[in-house]
Amino acid sequence: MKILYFAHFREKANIAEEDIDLPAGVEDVNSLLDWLEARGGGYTDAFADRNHIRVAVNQEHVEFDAALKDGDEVAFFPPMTGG
Amino acid sequence: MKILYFAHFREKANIAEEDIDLPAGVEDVNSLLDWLEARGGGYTDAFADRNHIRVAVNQEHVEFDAALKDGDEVAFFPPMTGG
Amino acid sequence: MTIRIQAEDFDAGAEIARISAVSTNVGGVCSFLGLVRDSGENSAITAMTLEHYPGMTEKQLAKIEAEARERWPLDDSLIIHRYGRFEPGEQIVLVVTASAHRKAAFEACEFLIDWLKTKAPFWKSEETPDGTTWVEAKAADNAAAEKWGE
Amino acid sequence: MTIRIQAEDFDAGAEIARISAVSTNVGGVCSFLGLVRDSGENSAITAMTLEHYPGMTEKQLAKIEAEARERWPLDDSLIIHRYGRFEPGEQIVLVVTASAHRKAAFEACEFLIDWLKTKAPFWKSEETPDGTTWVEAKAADNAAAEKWGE
Repeated sequence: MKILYFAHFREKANIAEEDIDLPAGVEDVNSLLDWLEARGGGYTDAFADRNHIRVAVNQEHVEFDAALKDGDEVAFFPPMTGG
Repeated sequence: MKILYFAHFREKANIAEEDIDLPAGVEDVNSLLDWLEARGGGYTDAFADRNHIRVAVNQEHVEFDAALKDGDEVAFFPPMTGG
Repeated sequence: MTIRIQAEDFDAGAEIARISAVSTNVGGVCSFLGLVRDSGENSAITAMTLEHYPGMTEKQLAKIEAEARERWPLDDSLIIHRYGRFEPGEQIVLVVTASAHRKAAFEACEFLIDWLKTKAPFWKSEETPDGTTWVEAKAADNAAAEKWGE
Repeated sequence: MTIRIQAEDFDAGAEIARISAVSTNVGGVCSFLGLVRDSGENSAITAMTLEHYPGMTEKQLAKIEAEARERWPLDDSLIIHRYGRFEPGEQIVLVVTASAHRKAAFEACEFLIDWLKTKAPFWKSEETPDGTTWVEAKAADNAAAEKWGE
Protein backbone atom coordinates (compact mmCIF):
# COMPACT_ATOMS: atom_id res chain seq x y z
CA MET A 1 0.00 0.00 0.00
CA LYS A 2 1.25 3.45 -0.92
CA ILE A 3 0.69 6.31 1.51
CA LEU A 4 1.07 9.96 0.46
CA TYR A 5 1.32 12.89 2.86
CA PHE A 6 0.55 16.46 1.75
CA ALA A 7 0.97 19.94 3.24
CA HIS A 8 1.35 19.93 7.04
CA PHE A 9 0.97 16.13 7.24
CA ARG A 10 4.13 15.80 5.14
CA GLU A 11 5.90 18.31 7.35
CA LYS A 12 4.84 16.79 10.67
CA ALA A 13 5.43 13.14 9.70
CA ASN A 14 8.53 14.31 7.81
CA ILE A 15 7.77 12.07 4.87
CA ALA A 16 6.10 12.63 1.48
CA GLU A 17 5.44 9.05 0.44
CA GLU A 18 6.01 5.51 1.65
CA ASP A 19 5.17 1.95 0.62
CA ILE A 20 4.02 -0.37 3.38
CA ASP A 21 2.41 -3.78 3.59
CA LEU A 22 -1.18 -3.49 4.80
CA PRO A 23 -0.69 -3.76 8.60
CA ALA A 24 -2.52 -6.51 10.47
CA GLY A 25 -5.90 -5.27 11.71
CA VAL A 26 -6.11 -2.35 9.30
CA GLU A 27 -9.38 -2.66 7.38
CA ASP A 28 -10.41 0.91 6.73
CA VAL A 29 -9.15 4.50 6.94
CA ASN A 30 -10.08 4.72 10.63
CA SER A 31 -7.92 1.77 11.59
CA LEU A 32 -5.06 3.02 9.38
CA LEU A 33 -5.22 6.35 11.22
CA ASP A 34 -5.06 4.48 14.56
CA TRP A 35 -2.03 2.55 13.31
CA LEU A 36 -0.27 5.72 12.05
CA GLU A 37 -0.97 7.60 15.28
CA ALA A 38 0.47 4.69 17.29
CA ARG A 39 3.77 4.90 15.40
CA GLY A 40 4.80 7.82 17.62
CA GLY A 41 6.84 10.95 16.91
CA GLY A 42 5.75 13.05 13.96
CA TYR A 43 3.04 10.56 13.00
CA THR A 44 1.35 10.87 16.38
CA ASP A 45 1.64 14.62 16.16
CA ALA A 46 0.11 14.64 12.67
CA PHE A 47 -2.75 12.21 13.23
CA ALA A 48 -3.85 12.70 16.85
CA ASP A 49 -6.40 15.37 15.92
CA ARG A 50 -8.77 13.89 13.34
CA ASN A 51 -10.82 17.05 12.78
CA HIS A 52 -8.99 18.50 9.84
CA ILE A 53 -7.85 15.34 8.12
CA ARG A 54 -9.06 14.70 4.58
CA VAL A 55 -8.33 11.41 2.86
CA ALA A 56 -8.35 10.08 -0.69
CA VAL A 57 -8.16 6.41 -1.68
CA ASN A 58 -6.99 5.77 -5.22
CA GLN A 59 -7.32 9.51 -5.88
CA GLU A 60 -10.98 9.72 -4.86
CA HIS A 61 -12.03 11.69 -1.79
CA VAL A 62 -13.54 9.24 0.77
CA GLU A 63 -14.84 9.15 4.35
CA PHE A 64 -12.94 7.49 7.23
CA ASP A 65 -15.08 4.33 7.04
CA ALA A 66 -13.82 3.56 3.50
CA ALA A 67 -12.40 0.02 3.25
CA LEU A 68 -8.72 -0.46 2.42
CA LYS A 69 -6.89 -3.29 0.71
CA ASP A 70 -3.26 -3.94 -0.15
CA GLY A 71 -2.22 -2.05 -3.31
CA ASP A 72 -4.39 0.98 -2.55
CA GLU A 73 -2.98 4.49 -2.84
CA VAL A 74 -3.99 6.41 0.29
CA ALA A 75 -3.38 10.15 0.65
CA PHE A 76 -3.75 12.36 3.72
CA PHE A 77 -4.15 16.12 3.46
CA PRO A 78 -5.84 19.13 5.07
CA PRO A 79 -8.92 20.87 3.57
CA MET A 80 -8.09 22.16 0.09
CA THR A 81 -7.09 25.78 -0.49
CA GLY A 82 -6.55 26.07 -4.24
CA GLY A 83 -7.79 28.63 -6.71
CA MET B 1 -34.97 72.63 -29.11
CA LYS B 2 -32.98 69.78 -30.62
CA ILE B 3 -34.76 66.49 -31.32
CA LEU B 4 -32.84 63.25 -31.99
CA TYR B 5 -34.36 60.08 -33.45
CA PHE B 6 -32.71 56.68 -33.02
CA ALA B 7 -33.21 53.18 -34.44
CA HIS B 8 -36.68 52.63 -35.93
CA PHE B 9 -37.83 56.15 -34.99
CA ARG B 10 -35.12 57.57 -37.26
CA GLU B 11 -36.17 55.19 -40.03
CA LYS B 12 -39.90 55.83 -39.74
CA ALA B 13 -39.66 59.62 -39.37
CA ASN B 14 -36.85 59.55 -41.95
CA ILE B 15 -34.78 62.03 -39.96
CA ALA B 16 -31.90 61.67 -37.48
CA GLU B 17 -31.90 65.11 -35.92
CA GLU B 18 -33.70 68.45 -36.21
CA ASP B 19 -33.77 71.85 -34.51
CA ILE B 20 -37.19 73.32 -33.84
CA ASP B 21 -38.57 76.20 -31.79
CA LEU B 22 -40.57 74.88 -28.85
CA PRO B 23 -44.07 74.62 -30.40
CA ALA B 24 -46.92 76.52 -28.76
CA GLY B 25 -48.68 74.35 -26.19
CA VAL B 26 -45.79 71.91 -25.77
CA GLU B 27 -44.89 71.78 -22.08
CA ASP B 28 -43.74 68.22 -21.53
CA VAL B 29 -42.81 65.04 -23.40
CA ASN B 30 -46.45 63.99 -23.67
CA SER B 31 -47.47 67.15 -25.47
CA LEU B 32 -44.37 67.00 -27.70
CA LEU B 33 -45.40 63.45 -28.68
CA ASP B 34 -48.91 64.71 -29.51
CA TRP B 35 -47.40 67.46 -31.65
CA LEU B 36 -45.05 65.05 -33.47
CA GLU B 37 -47.83 62.54 -34.09
CA ALA B 38 -50.02 65.32 -35.53
CA ARG B 39 -47.34 66.18 -38.12
CA GLY B 40 -48.51 63.24 -40.22
CA GLY B 41 -46.61 60.83 -42.48
CA GLY B 42 -43.63 59.06 -40.95
CA TYR B 43 -43.98 60.98 -37.69
CA THR B 44 -47.52 59.75 -37.17
CA ASP B 45 -46.39 56.24 -38.02
CA ALA B 46 -43.49 56.47 -35.54
CA PHE B 47 -45.30 58.06 -32.60
CA ALA B 48 -48.89 56.70 -32.74
CA ASP B 49 -48.05 53.72 -30.51
CA ARG B 50 -46.58 55.04 -27.26
CA ASN B 51 -45.87 51.63 -25.71
CA HIS B 52 -42.30 51.16 -26.82
CA ILE B 53 -41.10 54.74 -26.82
CA ARG B 54 -38.25 55.68 -24.52
CA VAL B 55 -37.19 59.30 -24.14
CA ALA B 56 -34.15 61.18 -22.83
CA VAL B 57 -34.02 64.90 -22.09
CA ASN B 58 -30.56 66.38 -22.01
CA GLN B 59 -29.16 62.84 -22.14
CA GLU B 60 -31.01 61.63 -19.05
CA HIS B 61 -33.71 59.00 -19.31
CA VAL B 62 -37.07 60.55 -18.23
CA GLU B 63 -40.77 59.72 -18.07
CA PHE B 64 -43.35 61.25 -20.43
CA ASP B 65 -44.44 63.82 -17.83
CA ALA B 66 -40.99 65.44 -17.81
CA ALA B 67 -41.20 69.20 -18.46
CA LEU B 68 -39.57 70.65 -21.58
CA LYS B 69 -38.15 74.06 -22.31
CA ASP B 70 -36.54 75.68 -25.33
CA GLY B 71 -32.90 74.64 -25.70
CA ASP B 72 -33.46 71.10 -24.41
CA GLU B 73 -32.02 68.13 -26.27
CA VAL B 74 -34.80 65.52 -26.58
CA ALA B 75 -34.13 62.02 -27.90
CA PHE B 76 -36.62 59.28 -28.85
CA PHE B 77 -35.61 55.64 -29.05
CA PRO B 78 -36.85 52.08 -28.45
CA PRO B 79 -35.84 49.97 -25.41
CA MET B 80 -32.07 49.53 -25.38
CA THR B 81 -30.45 46.39 -26.76
CA GLY B 82 -26.72 46.88 -26.20
CA GLY B 83 -24.12 44.58 -24.74
CA MET C 1 -11.79 53.18 -14.24
CA THR C 2 -11.98 53.36 -18.02
CA ILE C 3 -14.90 53.70 -20.42
CA ARG C 4 -14.39 53.53 -24.16
CA ILE C 5 -17.08 53.77 -26.83
CA GLN C 6 -15.42 53.13 -30.15
CA ALA C 7 -15.76 51.72 -33.65
CA GLU C 8 -12.31 50.09 -33.53
CA ASP C 9 -11.66 46.56 -32.34
CA PHE C 10 -9.85 46.01 -29.03
CA ASP C 11 -7.29 43.61 -27.53
CA ALA C 12 -9.12 41.91 -24.66
CA GLY C 13 -5.99 40.11 -23.42
CA ALA C 14 -3.96 43.32 -23.23
CA GLU C 15 -6.75 45.05 -21.28
CA ILE C 16 -7.02 42.17 -18.81
CA ALA C 17 -3.24 42.12 -18.37
CA ARG C 18 -3.18 45.87 -17.75
CA ILE C 19 -5.93 45.68 -15.12
CA SER C 20 -4.33 42.65 -13.44
CA ALA C 21 -1.23 44.75 -12.87
CA VAL C 22 -2.80 47.89 -11.37
CA SER C 23 -2.10 46.77 -7.81
CA THR C 24 -0.73 43.75 -5.94
CA ASN C 25 -3.92 43.99 -3.89
CA VAL C 26 -5.80 42.49 -6.85
CA GLY C 27 -6.61 38.84 -6.19
CA GLY C 28 -9.14 38.25 -8.94
CA VAL C 29 -9.94 39.70 -12.34
CA CYS C 30 -13.28 38.81 -13.89
CA SER C 31 -14.02 39.59 -17.52
CA PHE C 32 -16.87 39.22 -19.94
CA LEU C 33 -16.33 39.40 -23.67
CA GLY C 34 -19.43 39.67 -25.89
CA LEU C 35 -19.27 38.49 -29.50
CA VAL C 36 -21.58 38.52 -32.51
CA ARG C 37 -23.31 35.14 -32.88
CA ASP C 38 -24.38 33.74 -36.23
CA SER C 39 -27.73 32.51 -34.98
CA GLY C 40 -30.62 34.57 -33.65
CA GLU C 41 -34.01 33.60 -32.23
CA ASN C 42 -35.39 32.52 -35.58
CA SER C 43 -32.79 32.63 -38.31
CA ALA C 44 -29.16 32.89 -39.31
CA ILE C 45 -27.46 36.25 -38.76
CA THR C 46 -25.06 37.46 -41.42
CA ALA C 47 -24.22 40.79 -39.77
CA MET C 48 -25.21 43.06 -36.92
CA THR C 49 -25.16 46.84 -36.66
CA LEU C 50 -24.90 48.68 -33.35
CA GLU C 51 -26.11 52.25 -33.20
CA HIS C 52 -25.69 54.43 -30.12
CA TYR C 53 -26.41 57.91 -28.75
CA PRO C 54 -23.03 59.67 -28.54
CA GLY C 55 -22.73 61.74 -25.40
CA MET C 56 -25.53 60.03 -23.50
CA THR C 57 -23.76 56.67 -23.73
CA GLU C 58 -20.58 57.92 -22.06
CA LYS C 59 -22.61 59.74 -19.40
CA GLN C 60 -24.72 56.69 -18.58
CA LEU C 61 -21.75 54.35 -18.48
CA ALA C 62 -19.78 56.66 -16.20
CA LYS C 63 -22.76 56.73 -13.85
CA ILE C 64 -23.16 52.96 -13.72
CA GLU C 65 -19.46 52.38 -13.31
CA ALA C 66 -19.49 54.79 -10.34
CA GLU C 67 -22.38 52.81 -8.87
CA ALA C 68 -20.47 49.53 -9.26
CA ARG C 69 -17.49 51.05 -7.46
CA GLU C 70 -19.75 52.12 -4.63
CA ARG C 71 -21.36 48.69 -4.29
CA TRP C 72 -18.22 46.55 -4.58
CA PRO C 73 -14.60 47.09 -3.47
CA LEU C 74 -13.00 47.30 -6.91
CA ASP C 75 -9.38 48.09 -7.61
CA ASP C 76 -10.18 48.85 -11.22
CA SER C 77 -12.80 48.34 -13.91
CA LEU C 78 -13.14 48.75 -17.65
CA ILE C 79 -15.98 48.92 -20.14
CA ILE C 80 -15.33 48.94 -23.89
CA HIS C 81 -18.36 48.95 -26.18
CA ARG C 82 -18.12 49.13 -29.95
CA TYR C 83 -20.58 50.58 -32.47
CA GLY C 84 -20.84 50.01 -36.22
CA ARG C 85 -21.42 46.98 -38.40
CA PHE C 86 -20.01 43.60 -37.39
CA GLU C 87 -19.94 40.06 -38.67
CA PRO C 88 -20.32 36.84 -36.63
CA GLY C 89 -17.33 36.18 -34.39
CA GLU C 90 -16.44 39.86 -34.01
CA GLN C 91 -15.98 41.39 -30.55
CA ILE C 92 -18.67 43.86 -29.41
CA VAL C 93 -18.20 44.49 -25.72
CA LEU C 94 -15.67 43.90 -22.94
CA VAL C 95 -16.21 44.35 -19.22
CA VAL C 96 -13.33 43.76 -16.80
CA THR C 97 -13.39 44.10 -13.00
CA ALA C 98 -10.55 43.65 -10.51
CA SER C 99 -10.90 43.17 -6.77
CA ALA C 100 -9.13 41.65 -3.79
CA HIS C 101 -11.84 38.99 -3.70
CA ARG C 102 -13.40 36.97 -6.47
CA LYS C 103 -17.03 37.35 -5.41
CA ALA C 104 -16.86 41.14 -5.75
CA ALA C 105 -15.16 40.85 -9.15
CA PHE C 106 -17.81 38.41 -10.45
CA GLU C 107 -20.78 40.35 -9.13
CA ALA C 108 -19.58 43.74 -10.35
CA CYS C 109 -18.78 42.33 -13.81
CA GLU C 110 -22.21 40.72 -14.15
CA PHE C 111 -23.90 43.87 -12.83
CA LEU C 112 -22.15 46.02 -15.45
CA ILE C 113 -22.99 43.77 -18.38
CA ASP C 114 -26.60 43.28 -17.23
CA TRP C 115 -26.93 47.03 -16.99
CA LEU C 116 -25.31 47.64 -20.39
CA LYS C 117 -27.78 45.27 -22.03
CA THR C 118 -30.83 47.19 -20.89
CA LYS C 119 -29.94 50.75 -19.93
CA ALA C 120 -27.07 51.98 -22.08
CA PRO C 121 -28.36 53.70 -25.24
CA PHE C 122 -27.34 51.11 -27.82
CA TRP C 123 -29.61 49.55 -30.43
CA LYS C 124 -28.89 46.47 -32.49
CA SER C 125 -30.19 45.54 -35.90
CA GLU C 126 -29.58 42.13 -37.43
CA GLU C 127 -29.14 41.21 -41.06
CA THR C 128 -30.60 37.83 -41.94
CA PRO C 129 -31.47 36.17 -45.26
CA ASP C 130 -35.01 37.57 -44.70
CA GLY C 131 -33.84 41.18 -44.33
CA THR C 132 -32.72 43.58 -41.64
CA THR C 133 -34.66 43.94 -38.40
CA TRP C 134 -34.24 45.80 -35.15
CA VAL C 135 -33.55 43.47 -32.23
CA GLU C 136 -36.29 43.61 -29.62
CA ALA C 137 -35.49 44.02 -25.95
CA LYS C 138 -35.55 40.68 -24.14
CA ALA C 139 -37.61 40.09 -21.00
CA ALA C 140 -34.76 37.93 -19.66
CA ASP C 141 -32.34 40.85 -19.98
CA ASN C 142 -34.70 43.17 -18.14
CA ALA C 143 -35.14 40.61 -15.37
CA ALA C 144 -31.34 40.22 -15.12
CA ALA C 145 -30.88 43.99 -14.76
CA GLU C 146 -33.73 44.32 -12.28
CA LYS C 147 -32.29 41.76 -9.88
CA TRP C 148 -29.62 44.33 -8.94
CA GLY C 149 -32.27 46.81 -7.70
CA GLU C 150 -32.10 50.51 -8.41
CA MET D 1 -12.49 21.41 -22.91
CA THR D 2 -8.97 21.82 -21.63
CA ILE D 3 -7.38 21.25 -18.23
CA ARG D 4 -3.79 22.17 -17.56
CA ILE D 5 -1.92 21.75 -14.28
CA GLN D 6 1.48 23.33 -14.74
CA ALA D 7 4.37 25.19 -13.13
CA GLU D 8 4.77 27.53 -16.13
CA ASP D 9 3.02 30.85 -16.50
CA PHE D 10 0.24 31.24 -19.08
CA ASP D 11 -1.05 33.85 -21.53
CA ALA D 12 -4.61 34.57 -20.39
CA GLY D 13 -5.36 36.81 -23.38
CA ALA D 14 -4.29 34.16 -25.89
CA GLU D 15 -6.44 31.54 -24.15
CA ILE D 16 -9.50 33.81 -24.14
CA ALA D 17 -8.95 34.65 -27.82
CA ARG D 18 -8.67 30.96 -28.69
CA ILE D 19 -11.88 30.07 -26.87
CA SER D 20 -13.74 33.04 -28.36
CA ALA D 21 -13.00 31.64 -31.79
CA VAL D 22 -14.10 28.01 -31.30
CA SER D 23 -17.51 28.65 -32.82
CA THR D 24 -19.60 31.52 -34.16
CA ASN D 25 -22.30 30.23 -31.82
CA VAL D 26 -20.33 31.74 -28.91
CA GLY D 27 -22.01 34.95 -27.73
CA GLY D 28 -20.20 35.40 -24.43
CA VAL D 29 -16.88 34.42 -22.90
CA CYS D 30 -16.49 34.77 -19.15
CA SER D 31 -13.10 34.47 -17.52
CA PHE D 32 -11.64 34.59 -14.04
CA LEU D 33 -7.95 35.18 -13.48
CA GLY D 34 -6.60 34.58 -9.95
CA LEU D 35 -3.45 36.37 -8.83
CA VAL D 36 -1.20 36.32 -5.76
CA ARG D 37 -2.06 39.22 -3.44
CA ASP D 38 0.49 40.90 -1.22
CA SER D 39 -1.81 41.10 1.79
CA GLY D 40 -3.35 38.27 3.75
CA GLU D 41 -5.78 38.20 6.67
CA ASN D 42 -3.23 39.48 9.14
CA SER D 43 0.02 40.42 7.51
CA ALA D 44 1.96 41.15 4.34
CA ILE D 45 2.65 38.22 2.03
CA THR D 46 6.02 38.07 0.35
CA ALA D 47 5.45 34.79 -1.49
CA MET D 48 3.04 31.89 -1.80
CA THR D 49 3.66 28.22 -2.56
CA LEU D 50 1.06 25.97 -4.12
CA GLU D 51 1.41 22.24 -3.63
CA HIS D 52 -0.87 19.71 -5.31
CA TYR D 53 -1.55 15.99 -5.65
CA PRO D 54 -0.47 15.03 -9.18
CA GLY D 55 -2.88 12.59 -10.77
CA MET D 56 -5.77 13.27 -8.41
CA THR D 57 -5.87 16.94 -9.44
CA GLU D 58 -6.33 16.18 -13.13
CA LYS D 59 -8.93 13.51 -12.32
CA GLN D 60 -10.95 15.82 -10.08
CA LEU D 61 -10.80 18.73 -12.49
CA ALA D 62 -11.93 16.56 -15.42
CA LYS D 63 -14.87 15.43 -13.32
CA ILE D 64 -15.97 18.91 -12.34
CA GLU D 65 -15.54 20.25 -15.86
CA ALA D 66 -17.79 17.42 -17.11
CA GLU D 67 -20.35 18.41 -14.49
CA ALA D 68 -20.24 22.06 -15.60
CA ARG D 69 -20.83 20.99 -19.22
CA GLU D 70 -23.82 18.96 -18.12
CA ARG D 71 -25.34 21.81 -16.12
CA TRP D 72 -24.74 24.63 -18.62
CA PRO D 73 -24.73 24.75 -22.44
CA LEU D 74 -21.04 25.50 -22.94
CA ASP D 75 -19.27 25.68 -26.28
CA ASP D 76 -15.90 25.40 -24.57
CA SER D 77 -14.16 25.74 -21.23
CA LEU D 78 -10.66 25.93 -19.86
CA ILE D 79 -9.00 25.53 -16.48
CA ILE D 80 -5.33 26.30 -15.97
CA HIS D 81 -3.94 25.99 -12.44
CA ARG D 82 -0.29 26.50 -11.59
CA TYR D 83 1.76 24.98 -8.78
CA GLY D 84 5.09 26.10 -7.31
CA ARG D 85 6.30 29.25 -5.59
CA PHE D 86 4.94 32.64 -6.64
CA GLU D 87 5.36 36.28 -5.72
CA PRO D 88 2.61 38.90 -5.43
CA GLY D 89 1.13 39.85 -8.79
CA GLU D 90 1.83 36.47 -10.38
CA GLN D 91 -0.95 34.52 -12.09
CA ILE D 92 -2.15 31.34 -10.34
CA VAL D 93 -5.36 30.23 -11.98
CA LEU D 94 -7.45 30.90 -15.08
CA VAL D 95 -10.98 29.70 -15.76
CA VAL D 96 -12.66 30.51 -19.08
CA THR D 97 -16.15 29.52 -20.22
CA ALA D 98 -17.86 30.17 -23.55
CA SER D 99 -21.56 29.93 -24.25
CA ALA D 100 -24.25 31.26 -26.56
CA HIS D 101 -25.65 33.17 -23.59
CA ARG D 102 -23.91 35.23 -20.94
CA LYS D 103 -25.75 33.86 -17.91
CA ALA D 104 -24.52 30.32 -18.63
CA ALA D 105 -20.96 31.58 -19.16
CA PHE D 106 -20.97 33.53 -15.87
CA GLU D 107 -22.54 30.76 -13.80
CA ALA D 108 -20.31 28.00 -15.14
CA CYS D 109 -17.18 30.13 -14.61
CA GLU D 110 -18.10 30.95 -11.02
CA PHE D 111 -19.07 27.32 -10.36
CA LEU D 112 -15.67 26.10 -11.59
CA ILE D 113 -13.64 28.55 -9.54
CA ASP D 114 -15.77 28.00 -6.41
CA TRP D 115 -15.21 24.30 -6.80
CA LEU D 116 -11.46 24.66 -7.43
CA LYS D 117 -11.10 26.66 -4.22
CA THR D 118 -12.53 23.91 -2.02
CA LYS D 119 -12.38 20.55 -3.74
CA ALA D 120 -9.34 20.39 -6.01
CA PRO D 121 -6.31 18.99 -4.14
CA PHE D 122 -4.21 22.15 -3.88
CA TRP D 123 -2.72 23.58 -0.71
CA LYS D 124 -1.30 27.03 -0.24
CA SER D 125 1.37 28.21 2.15
CA GLU D 126 2.18 31.87 2.60
CA GLU D 127 5.50 33.48 3.43
CA THR D 128 5.19 36.53 5.64
CA PRO D 129 7.71 38.49 7.72
CA ASP D 130 6.59 36.25 10.65
CA GLY D 131 7.36 33.00 8.85
CA THR D 132 5.65 30.50 6.58
CA THR D 133 2.20 29.16 7.36
CA TRP D 134 -0.34 26.91 5.67
CA VAL D 135 -3.42 28.80 4.57
CA GLU D 136 -6.54 27.60 6.32
CA ALA D 137 -9.69 26.78 4.40
CA LYS D 138 -12.16 29.66 4.49
CA ALA D 139 -15.77 29.22 5.60
CA ALA D 140 -16.78 31.70 2.88
CA ASP D 141 -15.19 29.51 0.21
CA ASN D 142 -17.02 26.44 1.48
CA ALA D 143 -20.30 28.33 1.50
CA ALA D 144 -19.66 29.52 -2.06
CA ALA D 145 -19.04 25.96 -3.26
CA GLU D 146 -22.03 24.57 -1.38
CA LYS D 147 -24.47 26.95 -3.02
CA TRP D 148 -24.09 24.93 -6.25
CA GLY D 149 -25.36 21.74 -4.53
CA GLU D 150 -23.83 18.35 -5.11
